[in-house]
Amino acid sequence: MQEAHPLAETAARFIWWLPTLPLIGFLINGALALAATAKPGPADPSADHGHDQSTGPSHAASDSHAHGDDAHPPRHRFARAVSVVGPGVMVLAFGLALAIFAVMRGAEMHAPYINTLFSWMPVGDLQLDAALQLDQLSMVMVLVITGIGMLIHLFSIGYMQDDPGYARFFAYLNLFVFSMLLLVLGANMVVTFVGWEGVGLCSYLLIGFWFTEKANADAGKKAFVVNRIGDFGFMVAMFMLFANLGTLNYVDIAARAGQFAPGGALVTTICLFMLLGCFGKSAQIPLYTWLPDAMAGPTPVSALIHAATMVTAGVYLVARTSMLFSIAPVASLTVALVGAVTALFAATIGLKQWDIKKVLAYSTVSQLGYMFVGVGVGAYTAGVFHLVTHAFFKALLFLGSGSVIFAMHRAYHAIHNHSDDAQDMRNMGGMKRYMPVTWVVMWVATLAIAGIPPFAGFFSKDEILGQVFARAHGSTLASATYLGVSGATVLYAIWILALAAALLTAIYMTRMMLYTFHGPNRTGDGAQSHLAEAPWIMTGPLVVLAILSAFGGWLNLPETVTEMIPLGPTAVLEHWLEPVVGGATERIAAGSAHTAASTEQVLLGVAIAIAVAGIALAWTRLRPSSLVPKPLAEPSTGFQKVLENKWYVDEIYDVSVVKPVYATSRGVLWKFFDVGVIDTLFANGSAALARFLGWVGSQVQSGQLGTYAWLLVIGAVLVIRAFAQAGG
Amino acid sequence: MNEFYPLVYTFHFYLFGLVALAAAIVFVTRKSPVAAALWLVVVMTSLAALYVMLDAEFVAVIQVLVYAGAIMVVFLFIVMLLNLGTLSELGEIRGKWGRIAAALVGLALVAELAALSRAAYSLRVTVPARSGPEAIAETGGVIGSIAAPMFRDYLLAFELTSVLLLVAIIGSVVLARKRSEHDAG
Amino acid sequence: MLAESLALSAALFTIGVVGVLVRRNAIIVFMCVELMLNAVNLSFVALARAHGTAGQVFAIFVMTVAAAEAAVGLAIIIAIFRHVRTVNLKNINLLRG
Amino acid sequence: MNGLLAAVHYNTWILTTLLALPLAGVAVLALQSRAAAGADAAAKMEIARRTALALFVVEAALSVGLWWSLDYSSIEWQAAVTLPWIPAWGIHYKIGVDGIAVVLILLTTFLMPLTVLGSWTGIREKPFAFYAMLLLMTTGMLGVFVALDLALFYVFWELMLIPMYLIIGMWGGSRRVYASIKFFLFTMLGSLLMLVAILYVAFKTGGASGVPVFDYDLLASSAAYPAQAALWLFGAFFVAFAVKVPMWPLHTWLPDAHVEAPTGGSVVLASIMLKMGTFGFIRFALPLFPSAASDPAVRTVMVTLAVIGIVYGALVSMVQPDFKKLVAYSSVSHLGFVMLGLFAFTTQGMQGAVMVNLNHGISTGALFLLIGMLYERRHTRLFDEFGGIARVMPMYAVALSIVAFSSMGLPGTNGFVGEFLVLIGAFRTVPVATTIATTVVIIAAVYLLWMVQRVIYNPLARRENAVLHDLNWREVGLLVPLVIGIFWLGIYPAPILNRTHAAANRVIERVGGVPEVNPTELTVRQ
Repeated sequence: MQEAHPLAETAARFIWWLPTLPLIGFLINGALALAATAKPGPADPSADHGHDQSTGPSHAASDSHAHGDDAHPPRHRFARAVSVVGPGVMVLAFGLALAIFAVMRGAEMHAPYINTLFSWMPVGDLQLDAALQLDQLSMVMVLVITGIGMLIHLFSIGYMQDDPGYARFFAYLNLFVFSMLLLVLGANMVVTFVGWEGVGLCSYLLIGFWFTEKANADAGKKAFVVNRIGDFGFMVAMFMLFANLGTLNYVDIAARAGQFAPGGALVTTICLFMLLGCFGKSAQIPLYTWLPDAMAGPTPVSALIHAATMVTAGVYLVARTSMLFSIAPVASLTVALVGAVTALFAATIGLKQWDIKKVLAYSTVSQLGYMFVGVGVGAYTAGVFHLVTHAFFKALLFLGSGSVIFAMHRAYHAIHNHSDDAQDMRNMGGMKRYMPVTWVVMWVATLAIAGIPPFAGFFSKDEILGQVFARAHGSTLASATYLGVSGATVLYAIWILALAAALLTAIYMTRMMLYTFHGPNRTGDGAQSHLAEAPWIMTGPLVVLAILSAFGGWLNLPETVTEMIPLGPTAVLEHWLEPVVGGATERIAAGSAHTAASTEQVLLGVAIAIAVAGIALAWTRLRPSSLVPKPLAEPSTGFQKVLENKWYVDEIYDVSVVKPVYATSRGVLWKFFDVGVIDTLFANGSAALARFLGWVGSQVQSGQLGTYAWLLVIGAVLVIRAFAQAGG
Repeated sequence: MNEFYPLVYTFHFYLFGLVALAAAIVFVTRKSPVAAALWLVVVMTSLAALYVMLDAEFVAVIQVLVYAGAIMVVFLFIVMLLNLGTLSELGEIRGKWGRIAAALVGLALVAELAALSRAAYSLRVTVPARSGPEAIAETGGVIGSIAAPMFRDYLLAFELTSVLLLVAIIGSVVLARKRSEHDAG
Repeated sequence: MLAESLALSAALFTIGVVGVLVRRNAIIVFMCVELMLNAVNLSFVALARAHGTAGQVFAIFVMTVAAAEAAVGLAIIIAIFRHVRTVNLKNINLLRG
Repeated sequence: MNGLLAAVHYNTWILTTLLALPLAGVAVLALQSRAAAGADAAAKMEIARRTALALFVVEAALSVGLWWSLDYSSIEWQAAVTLPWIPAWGIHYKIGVDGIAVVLILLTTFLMPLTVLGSWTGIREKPFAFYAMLLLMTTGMLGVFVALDLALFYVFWELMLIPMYLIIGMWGGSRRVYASIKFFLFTMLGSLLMLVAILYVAFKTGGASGVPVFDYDLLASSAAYPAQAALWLFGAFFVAFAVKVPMWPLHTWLPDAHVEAPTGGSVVLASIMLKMGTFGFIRFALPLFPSAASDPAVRTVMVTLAVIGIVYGALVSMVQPDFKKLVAYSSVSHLGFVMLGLFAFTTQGMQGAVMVNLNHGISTGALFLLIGMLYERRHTRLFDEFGGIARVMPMYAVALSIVAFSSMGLPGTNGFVGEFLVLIGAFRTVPVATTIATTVVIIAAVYLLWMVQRVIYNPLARRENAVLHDLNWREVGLLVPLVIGIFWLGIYPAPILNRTHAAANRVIERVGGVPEVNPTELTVRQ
């Protein structure tokens, strides 16, 4: 029996309430959602008809059908209860998370706190428990999930208020939070996997929330399937770990990771399979295509799932299994390289998107790439830091865009315009006049993501860039060989890619702000007068997030900065995460000295310069006044067209993978092999043969006694012959 | 063949045997059913004589009574009844190839039967031949020697035979009954 | 005389068989079958000398069965003849299913 | 509970009672059918289905005690009974169960009442005969699970075949004759070969005594055939069981049989009857011929066929335009997992295989019931005819989604536990094949999500679909136990796993596998 964990008798023992609270919310809201669909009475078909109207396919083009067709569709029957339960459980969970956090800060904690609930799969030497694990890393994630989740739940009260699926929406959202908490709190890979797939499920359900539109259902399905490609990798990684280490508990994996030869093929293979999972969930090349499509879901979903939490699960997992990645340099370099390429690639697409949410989606893909660069080069703290700040400002950006879309839609709705796209920036412009709060907070987020000091994004992004540079100068990564190229070269390439991505980020974000909020309004004369700021329940969370985006950087101020300007304590997050990822970071850094202070200052300067340059470039070169509304826009040509069509990646996948698999399954396997070969040739063929033999036999049965006699006699002769032979 | 048979016995045995064989060949080649039936009667009678010579007097008597008498009379009766006495169609006997094939099959059969008979003959002499009045008296007389196994060892078969005969009687009556117009067909 | 008896039996039996094969008159075919039965009876009786009187018992059983068979068979022939007005087997194929 | 069961000598009579009760039910239905000869069709249906339901509920209630009354850690047969049947031929009425059998028995008794409820309104013609067939089949199926005498086993094996043949042939769809004969021929082909093999082993083991030996334990303990003979014998059993599994390429009877069978028939066929094949491997083919089963070449063939079945079934499933056919092909894929788990020869693989069996029984049974509900409303099963149904049938949509996610192995549902255990167990011994099999998690998502989408999502374009009624209480009531089962087995499968552990290990030890690998002994392979 181990000695009691310092957290054993504290509030941390209620940790299982964290996921349980949203689960309860899900059950209640789910029950309410189903109860609401129960028909008022069998003799009242009109009530049913009215219900249908509100989700009719006629207005399922986009977010817009959050708000009914008719003048004012009745609110959800249980709207009040749902509004209390849905966000209420999140408030409670956040409160509990804060309480546990407070306990943890006070406790001296070196080993994770494991809370075993029950034995899940006890099979021989595989003894899987349903167990939760609390350590500093999961605590950070829990705070982000419950905190931002709570804000987004509150925002949704306003955003989804007129939707007939109000209760269903909150049920799914609660279920998502439950899964996400399970993901980050799992004490073994399988519990994590439950959450991992659970968030995928919720993502699927929420993307396809307005399911009567085929495009939405398709997008949900695509998200789930692409995620499953990643899950395949995750599963194989688990199998390999179990086959070789005999355990799937993180604690035991960490203890036995020493059995692997550092840099060996086995651990590298395991890490690469795990990476496949991370790339799927976190939308990295080659599995990123689902995320832009996922914007079909309601905007709060995009903010919570497809920006702040779920898509960062891959980053979390790499940090969680840093004990493996840190001894597999090739895998780590793959993480970083794919992250850097994705960051740049997605940023180029972001440059030419017109749908405001699509811009943000590609931006998310790009920023996730950044995080992977961070965890890839062994700067796990930096990666997680960027994860946190990104959660702040990207959630803010999405909610802000949601606020804009909400306004646009209301305006269109007021004049019964159902043909124009409420998400297309060409239909916006000059929104700052109508939505000042949204405008301000969106700029805060834009500056944060672009990397302008002192906003949050600047510190986290700079941290990653600095670490890449430092690793190139001395680490196990730099001394490794990656596909015949020296690790240091690869790291420099990553650094340059990341810098280029930073430049593009500043450009496309400024472009988005310019087209949306500045210049003349292009919404149309009638709708223009109906544009208005969102209600306080929506702007409130925006403001909170704006504050976090502005000051989130204080979580982990770099030494270089605090030396120059005493802003506050240095590297809080790094110290906090030290017990979890410190060892792994050390192993990769291999004890090499920090970069010289002067170099760091130069790097800092470069980063700022690039961000400013990007904004300036966009500000001076782009002319929002020259834009025309979408219907009048000329089709783009050349390279712009390639970007606008996202490098045709979807089309390439479709032609190279989807169609061939489908055609082979249908044409070869089913129609040819199953129906043709097995059935026709073997099954029916043998039946036909039997029938033929039967026909031959029946010809003998002529009914002619003489024939029978002949056969009888010949048979008798033969039988006697056989007997004679046998007898003598 | 170690047994000794008097010449007169052997002579008669061969005589009746050859008669039976010849009559059988004649029987099978007759076109007229009436002639065939009469030649068959000759075969059967010859066989009855052989039975006597083979110490089966009772069987011989039955042979004459039942076979040559009753059964063949029934055959002739049917021929008369159906008025087939003069019927002699050209296609009534199979063609050349049919006959050749039948001959071949017959040859094969007779060869096999001969082989089997030889085999059976070699198994012989487990029980000494019991001929002569003494032997017969010993086993309870001509009838008794048959009656004993028939009513002891083969009682069940005997009883079943009686049932069979009953069924045959009923069956033949039913089959040969002239149907009324209504249930014809 | 056993060998001769068996040889004769075999010959008569074969004649009966060939008769069944070549003749098409139902009644003659029938008589051929009777001949075959008689041939078998001869074997029974001849072997009875060597193996005990059970063979004679069988011969009697055979006759009984032959009698029954003749009765039923001829009745069938009558029935068929009424139906198709012939006893030529070539024209009778009532067994055809 | 245990005390009560012991007090009534539960273990001594329960198995025989479970076998006899359905037979008695057949007699009851026969009498009722006579008594109700003059009644109209509706009244007949009412009498028949109520009787059947009552009988199956009693059967299920009786069987529940098996959960507690047995000693699952023992490797002895539980609740065993041995009586002479045809002693001259060495045939006995010998029955008994182990953990694996009990789990499948409970699955059977649990699903049969639901099957009756699922056929509640669908079977209007000859209701007495239909339910009598179900009862008869139940005896056959339970008999297969409990028989410990090969002759007895064969009798039960055939007993379950004929009612199913009649159910498809009499209450099936338009091509029912073709489907039923195909079903019959495929399964008959296999079982006749098995009969030959059974007779061979019986007489071979009986040896000089001249009395054949059909006793399972004697055969298993004395099984020593020449290597060549063992391969042939295993092959004969293999064909019989592989047809039932069904293993690729002997699977083509399944889609036809399913499409033509009535709902109740499909449920029983998929949920229970397909388990016979894999159960046969566990109970008979592996322990009786361990040398052949563990032959590397045989194993390679088995694992290859299993993996082909897994991938092939999923891919073909993906392109089906018919709801039922899709589910039928997905069964080929799922049962492939079972075979993979069995031939992994690890405890996780074996117990995972049992779990997949169970899960497939629940999930696919539920899917067929759901298909039946839709079919009764729309009289079609083509995906093109549906779409957007979630709007008018939200309860149905919820149920279909849950079942579909269970079928694709979403963690938290039963499907995951089985699939995961099979794969993690199989990876230890056949890593490459397992990796290929794992790709099916992707394909399964494709075909099941697409299925869900085409039925309940997408625009509600068809007028006929817009007026559909949501599930009624009977339908909800019959789905609820299945949904509970899905989550129970997904979240807390430990009770089942504990019960199948000893039985699984016995089979693995028999074939020379490695049931327990001590982690500390594992050396890292580089």
